[in-house]
Amino acid sequence: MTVKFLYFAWVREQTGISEEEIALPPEVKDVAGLIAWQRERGPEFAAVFGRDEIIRVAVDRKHALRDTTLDGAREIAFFPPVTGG
Amino acid sequence: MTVKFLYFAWVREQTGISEEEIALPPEVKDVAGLIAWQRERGPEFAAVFGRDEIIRVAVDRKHALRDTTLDGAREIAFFPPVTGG
Amino acid sequence: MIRVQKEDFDIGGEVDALRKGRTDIGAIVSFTGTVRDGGADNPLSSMTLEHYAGMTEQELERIEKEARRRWPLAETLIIHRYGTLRPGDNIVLVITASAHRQAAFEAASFLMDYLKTNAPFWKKETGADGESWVEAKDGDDAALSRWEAED
Amino acid sequence: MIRVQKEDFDIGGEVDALRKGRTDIGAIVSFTGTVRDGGADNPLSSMTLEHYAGMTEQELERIEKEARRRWPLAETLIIHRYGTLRPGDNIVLVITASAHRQAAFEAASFLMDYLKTNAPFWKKETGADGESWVEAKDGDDAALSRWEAED
Repeated sequence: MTVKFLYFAWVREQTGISEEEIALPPEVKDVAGLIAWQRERGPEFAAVFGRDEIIRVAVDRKHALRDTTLDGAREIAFFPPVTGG
Repeated sequence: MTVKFLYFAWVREQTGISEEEIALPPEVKDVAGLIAWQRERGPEFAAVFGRDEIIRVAVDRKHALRDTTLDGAREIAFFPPVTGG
Repeated sequence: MIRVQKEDFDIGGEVDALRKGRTDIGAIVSFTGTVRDGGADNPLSSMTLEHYAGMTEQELERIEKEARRRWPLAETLIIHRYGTLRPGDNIVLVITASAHRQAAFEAASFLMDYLKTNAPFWKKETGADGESWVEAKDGDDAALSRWEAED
Repeated sequence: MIRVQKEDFDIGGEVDALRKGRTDIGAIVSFTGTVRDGGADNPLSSMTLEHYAGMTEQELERIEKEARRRWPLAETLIIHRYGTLRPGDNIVLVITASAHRQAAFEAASFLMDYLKTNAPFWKKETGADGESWVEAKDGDDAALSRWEAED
């Protein structure tokens, strides 16, 4: 079972990915675990996801917190704080 | 030296006057004194100016308080609380 | 800028005129006050606004000046109508433009609160039971008091 | 009602459509956010708004619903643009209509504060020094916190 990952703004630019399908390892259970896992994917990912305090995550199109579960998630998005309006 | 009196809204309707020229007696020195003086001008005036708490006065087109002086006043207006907007 | 007029106004046209050619404005707030019907219990056929010509203009200018003293505003506009209006008609338009949204919102709200309690207008309603003068609301004085701590 | 679009919007036309035929509205507030030039020190040639299609609509609907839960609103409208815009261009329009002015003012201000901190849009500016992503403002979180005591 794969999950769709989406990246926006400079998170997209710095990882070089806008969209991908990922098979999440079963030990990644929540947003905090997911960010730790992303940091291990290479130097660009380590740089972006090392900025833990500034990375925002949405799970299935809802703003998520660090302890939000990934159980049943289909679409996960990574982005900086929003700046619309 | 006369002063122009103006009346608005139900103060105008109940006194039956929209505008008049009045020679103010010298003992009427402030707004409180003027309201007391107006009360003596007949039954309609007694009824209107007896509602002391609800009568507003402008002296030379500025909102006045009860202790505002009439010294040098050219135009005095009487009206209920405003209800625009 | 202030205007006191019998004629209707065009909200979009006024906003356009006020911002035309400017790139220093980030936020524009408009407030439009309209004649509200009282509903089935209190149907309104018309409303007549009387005002104190001469003092009205002076008060609106004073209120506008006070708002511009308190907030960094690029532009302000107040238009108030008088005469006979029907349900749904426009009564008043306030527009504020600023670099930032909070100044624009607060100034527009302030202008309306001050206008409601200080501009010499009086409303008379004509409904099913004949004519009656609208009474001032205590809520308007309360709204005004929000700004007085800042005086 | 919410709309997310590339196209410009017409403030007056939107206000007219929203109030058309209604006599139960007494107060209409519009907020328009526009692209502001940074002035001589920081001239802006354009701004590009990226958004998270799908989540944006869902967030705007959630925010609108929350405003309608908190205030008695006759109508609400949120339009947010995306794509490339120039100084002076419209970005966002919020309109609130209510029987009373305080509800309309507060709800419009609330909608903007929530939208600023929750709707998934990101601005990239192109200026004299090239491109840069706009950083979120602490002031926006502070503005939001005004409403949280009421949750």
